[in-house]
Amino acid sequence: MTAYTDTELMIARAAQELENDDTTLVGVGVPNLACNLAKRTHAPDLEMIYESGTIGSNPSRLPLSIGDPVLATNARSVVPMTKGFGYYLQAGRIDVGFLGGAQIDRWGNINSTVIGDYDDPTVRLPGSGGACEIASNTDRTIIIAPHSRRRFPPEVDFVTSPGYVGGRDNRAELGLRGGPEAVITDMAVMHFDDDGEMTVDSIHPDVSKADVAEATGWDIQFASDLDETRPPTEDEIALIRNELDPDGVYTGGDD
Amino acid sequence: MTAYTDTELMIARAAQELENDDTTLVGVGVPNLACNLAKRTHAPDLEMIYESGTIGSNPSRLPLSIGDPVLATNARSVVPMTKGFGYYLQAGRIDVGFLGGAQIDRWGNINSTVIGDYDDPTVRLPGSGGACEIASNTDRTIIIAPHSRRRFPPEVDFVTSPGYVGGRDNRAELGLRGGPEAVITDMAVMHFDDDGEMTVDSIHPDVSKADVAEATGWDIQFASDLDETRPPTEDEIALIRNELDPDGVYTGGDD
Amino acid sequence: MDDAIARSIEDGQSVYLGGFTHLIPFAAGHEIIRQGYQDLTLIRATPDLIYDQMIAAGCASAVTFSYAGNPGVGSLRAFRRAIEDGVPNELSIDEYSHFGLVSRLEAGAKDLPFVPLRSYVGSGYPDHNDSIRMVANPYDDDVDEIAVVPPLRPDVAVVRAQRADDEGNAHLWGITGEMVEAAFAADTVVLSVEELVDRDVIRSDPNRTAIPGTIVDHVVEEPYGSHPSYAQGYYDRDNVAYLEWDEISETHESTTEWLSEWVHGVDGRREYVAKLETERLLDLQPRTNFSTPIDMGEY
Amino acid sequence: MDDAIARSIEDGQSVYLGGFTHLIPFAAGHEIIRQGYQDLTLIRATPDLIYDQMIAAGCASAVTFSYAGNPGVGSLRAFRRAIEDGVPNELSIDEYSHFGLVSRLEAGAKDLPFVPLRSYVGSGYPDHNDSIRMVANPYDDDVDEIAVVPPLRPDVAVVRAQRADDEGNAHLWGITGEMVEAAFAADTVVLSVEELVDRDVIRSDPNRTAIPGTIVDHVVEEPYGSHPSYAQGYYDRDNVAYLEWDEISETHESTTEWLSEWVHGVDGRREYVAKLETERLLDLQPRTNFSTPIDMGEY
Repeated sequence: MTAYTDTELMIARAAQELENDDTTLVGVGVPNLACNLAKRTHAPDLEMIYESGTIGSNPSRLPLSIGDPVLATNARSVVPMTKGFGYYLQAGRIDVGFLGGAQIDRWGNINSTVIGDYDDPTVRLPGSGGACEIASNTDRTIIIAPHSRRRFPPEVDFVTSPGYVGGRDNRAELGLRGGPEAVITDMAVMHFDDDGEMTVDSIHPDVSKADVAEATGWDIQFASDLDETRPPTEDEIALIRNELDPDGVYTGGDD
Repeated sequence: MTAYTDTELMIARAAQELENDDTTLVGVGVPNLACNLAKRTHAPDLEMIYESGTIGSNPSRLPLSIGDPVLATNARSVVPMTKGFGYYLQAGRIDVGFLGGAQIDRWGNINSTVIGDYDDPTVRLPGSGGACEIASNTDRTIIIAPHSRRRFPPEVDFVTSPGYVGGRDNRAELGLRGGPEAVITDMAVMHFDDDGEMTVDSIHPDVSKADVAEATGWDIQFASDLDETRPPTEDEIALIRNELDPDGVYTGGDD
Repeated sequence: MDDAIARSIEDGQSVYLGGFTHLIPFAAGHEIIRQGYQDLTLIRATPDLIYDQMIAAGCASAVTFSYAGNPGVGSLRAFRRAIEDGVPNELSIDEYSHFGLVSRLEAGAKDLPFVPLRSYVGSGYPDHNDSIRMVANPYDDDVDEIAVVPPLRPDVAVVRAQRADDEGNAHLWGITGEMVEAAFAADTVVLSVEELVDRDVIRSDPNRTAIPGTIVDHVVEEPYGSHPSYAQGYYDRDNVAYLEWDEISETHESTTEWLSEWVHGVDGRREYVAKLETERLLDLQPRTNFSTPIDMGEY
Repeated sequence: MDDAIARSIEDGQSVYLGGFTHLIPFAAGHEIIRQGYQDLTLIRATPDLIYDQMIAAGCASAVTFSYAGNPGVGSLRAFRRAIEDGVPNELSIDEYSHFGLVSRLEAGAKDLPFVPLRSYVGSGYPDHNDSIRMVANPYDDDVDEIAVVPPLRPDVAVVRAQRADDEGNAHLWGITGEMVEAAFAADTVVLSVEELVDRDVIRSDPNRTAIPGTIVDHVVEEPYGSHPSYAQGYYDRDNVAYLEWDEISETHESTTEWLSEWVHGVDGRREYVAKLETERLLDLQPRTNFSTPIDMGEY
C-alpha cells in the first residue's frame, strides 16, 4: 500500500464531507484539492464558488489564489463581490464552506485575526477575508487545521468566524444559519454533539487517544463508538499526485 | 412668424432649463423632446439617463417608451434598476428630473397616484414609477403640466412626489436633496420663492394674469417683474417638427 | 411552457412575470390565463399589458406594483376597472415607487430583513402602506432616520432572456430592469429564452451570465415569447399592439373577446405567432449589430 | 500616470487602489511611492503586495482592509512589521470581513447612511470596531436586530480595466471584486487601462460598461500596469513575483532595496516593463479565447 502524507489524508477525508449536489465555497490550498478530488470521484456535480465572485468554476489547473484567472475562464458566471456575498452566500445558496484558523475552540469558534491582544498583537494574522461570512451563512462549515494545543486553546483570542458561539442553542438564538460540521486535523476527525461541543469521531492510523487529548487545550470528548479514520485510497492518492497537484505545491514537504 | 402649439412652447421653454453639463433623468413625451431639443441646440453634452437603467442614451429616433431598445443600443452604459436608482439617482449623480402630475400644489408636491380617497379612488392613476425617487433625489425637478384649477388644487389628494412638502425649510429638515425648480404649463412658467412657494415668473403670449389666477386653485403669487414667456424660435419649431417628432406623436393635435 | 407553468404555479400563489418594458414573458402570461389560474398575487414594477390581460381574465386577486400604465400610451383599463369597479373581481393593491419595489426584491434576493432607501420621506406612501417603515440611523452623520422596505419573495418568477444553455445559464442584454433580483428572490424560477445555445457560448462570457442555471427550475425555448414587448437584438416592440390595446381594453366585453381569440383561441405561443401577419413580424426585425467580443484568455 | 496621480492625490487623503487579486494598479502604487506621498489611509479588501510596498515606503498611516495576506503565499511582512513593530511607522487599522468592507463601499456608492448585512453577530468585531453597529429590525419576521456598516467614501480611487474609450467608459471582465462600488463611492477616480479603444467598441456593448466615463476624472493607457497581478485575457499573474516577495520583504532593509531598484530606479511603468525579462512576460500571455458576441440590434 502506498504511503501517504498527513495532508493527503486530510484532503481525502475532507472530500468525503462533500455530497454530489452540494454548492461549496472553496478556499485555496487543501480545500481546493478536497473539492476537486470530490468532483473527480463521488461528487461530479459539485458546484464550486470562490469568494472572488466566480460561480461554478471549472479550473483547468490548480488555482494559485482565489483570484486566479483560471477560475473565471469557463465559469458558469462571474459576479461582483456584493453579489457573490449577497445573492449567493448571505442568501443561503451555499451549502458548505471551508475554514482554517490559527485558533479553534470547543464550540468551533475560529480566530484568524490576531494572537494576543487585538490592539497590541503578538502576531498579526491576515484577518477574516470572507471567513466571518462563510461561518455565519453556510449550512455546514468544514474546519481544516493541524492539531496542537496552541491551535486548540480553551478560548480563542478573537472570534473571527463564529462557530456555535456558546453552544448550539446560542448560535440558533443569534439567528445564524447552519454551523460547524466537522474539524479535520492531522490527528483526528471531530464532529459537534447536540450541545455544539467538539467530539472526536475518529482517530487517524498510528495516532492514539492520548496523543489527541495531549494536543488539545481542553478536556476534549471522544465518541463512544470511536473509529479509526479511513486512510486515502490508492485512487485518491494517485489523483492528488498525478492530476490535482502534480507539482506538490500543497501536498509535498510534510512527508 | 410660424404659428406654434402650446406643446411646442412648453418643449422649448423646458429645454431652456437645461444646461450643457447637466445629467438629466428623462421621461417619455414632452421631457424627452425638451432634452433632445436642448441637446441639439445649447446643450450638446447633456447626459440623458432613463429610469429603465440606460445611461447616456443616444436614441437614433424618438423612443416610444422609457424601455425602448433605441435607448440601449449605442448607450454609454446599461445597468439594472437597483443600480440606476441606487448608484446614479440616490447617489446624487442626476442634476435634473422631469415630472408631470394630475395634481400639483403650491409647494410643488405632486400627485400621480389617485384622485379621491386612496382606498376607494374616483380615478386610479398609474402611480409613481420612479417619480417619488426623482423628486426626492435630483437637484432640480422641472414639472410640466397643463394649467387648470383641477390640476393645481390647494391640496393634493396624495403626495406621490414630495416638492417642498410644507415649505423650503421643511424639505431641508427632512433631508431631501434639491427640490422643484420650475413649473411649465400651457399658460405660464412658475418658479419657487425663498419659502418654497410657487410664483408666476412669466406668462405665455396671449394669456392674462387673470387667466392664470382663474386656472389655479389657490391665490397664486406673481413675481413683481412678471415677464412674457419667450415663444419658441423658428429654429426650435423646425427642429421639433422635422427631426424630433416628425410624425407629430407628441406635438400634433392641440393646434 | 404549458408544462413548466403547470408544474410551477398553484392557485393563490404570488407570481412575478419579469422584464421592465423589455423581455416581458407574454407567452407565460397567456399560458397562465389558459390554464385558468385564480387568486394569484401578481408582482411587477410595471403591470403592463400582460397583467391587464391576466386581471381581465380573472386570474388575480392582488397586485404588487409601482407603475400601472400602458407605457408610452396611457392607462391600464382592465386594472382600473378592477380597482375602481371590482370588474371582473376585486383587486387589492400593494403599491410602491420603482425603487421601493426593486429594493424589496433586492432584499429578497439577499435574504435581508430590510433594505434602506432615500425615498418616501415627505410622501403619502407611509400613511397608506404599512410595509414602508422608518429606521433610526445609528450613526451621527447624515439623516436621523431613513425609510426601509421588507423583502419580497415571489413564489414563482418567470423571466426571459435572449439565450441560455440547457442548464438555464442565461445571457441577458439590453434593459434588465429588476429581473435578476426577482429571479434570485423567488422560490421557483421558470426561464424562457429566445434560443437555447451550446454551453460553450455561455461559458465563453461568464460575466454576462446574470441568471445562473442553479437558481432555474425550468428552461423553455420559446421564440417570440415576449411579443408584443421586445427582445433586444431579436425584435422590436410591436407598438401597434400597445396602441390597439387602449381600444381593445375599453370595455370588459371587448377585452374578453380579444382573450378568446388570442389566448384561449390558440394552444400556445407557436400558434399565436403563426396567427400574426408575417409582414408585421418582419417589420420588427432590427438590423444586426454585433458587440465587439472580449478575450477571456485560455488559462 | 505620474500626472494623473499628482493631480488627484494629496498627502493625508484616503486612497483606494482597486482590484480583487485581479487588475491591481501596481503602476499607480509605484507612482505614489515615487512621488513620496505620506500619511495616506489605504483602502482595499486585500492589501496585497502593492500596499505592502507602499507601507514599507512610508506612504501610509492607516489601512482599511479585510484580508491582509499575500494571496496563496502567506503573510504581508511589511504590513505586519508596521503593526507589530511600528516599522517604518505606526499604522492604525480599520478592519472588517470582506462583505463588511464591500458593503461599506456599496453604501458609499449608493449614498446610504448604512447598509445591513448578516455578519458580525457572535464574532469579535463589534467589540473592536465602533463602526459596526446593530439596528433593530422594524418588522416582526426574521431576526430582532442586524449588523450595519456606514458608508466608506475614498477621496481617490484608482481602478484598472482592460479597455476604455477616451471618455473613460470602461469594459471590465473576469473578476471585478469591489472595484465598481469603490469607483462610484470615491470623490475622484483615476482609470488606468490596458488599452484605449474607439468609442464604438465600448458603445457596441453597453451592458459591459461597469464604470462610466462620467465618474472618471483621469484616463491613462498603461499596458502591463497591473503586473505582477494580472489582466484577464491580457496576461496571467506573475506568481514568481508573489513567491519572491515573501523573501524580498523579509526585512525592512531588503524591502527598501527592492523599492530602490524597481520603483525609485525606474521613471515609470514603461521602464519597469522594459526591465523585466522578455521571456518572463511572454510566459504570462494566455492563448486567445474570444467570447461569442451578442447582437444589440440596430434600432
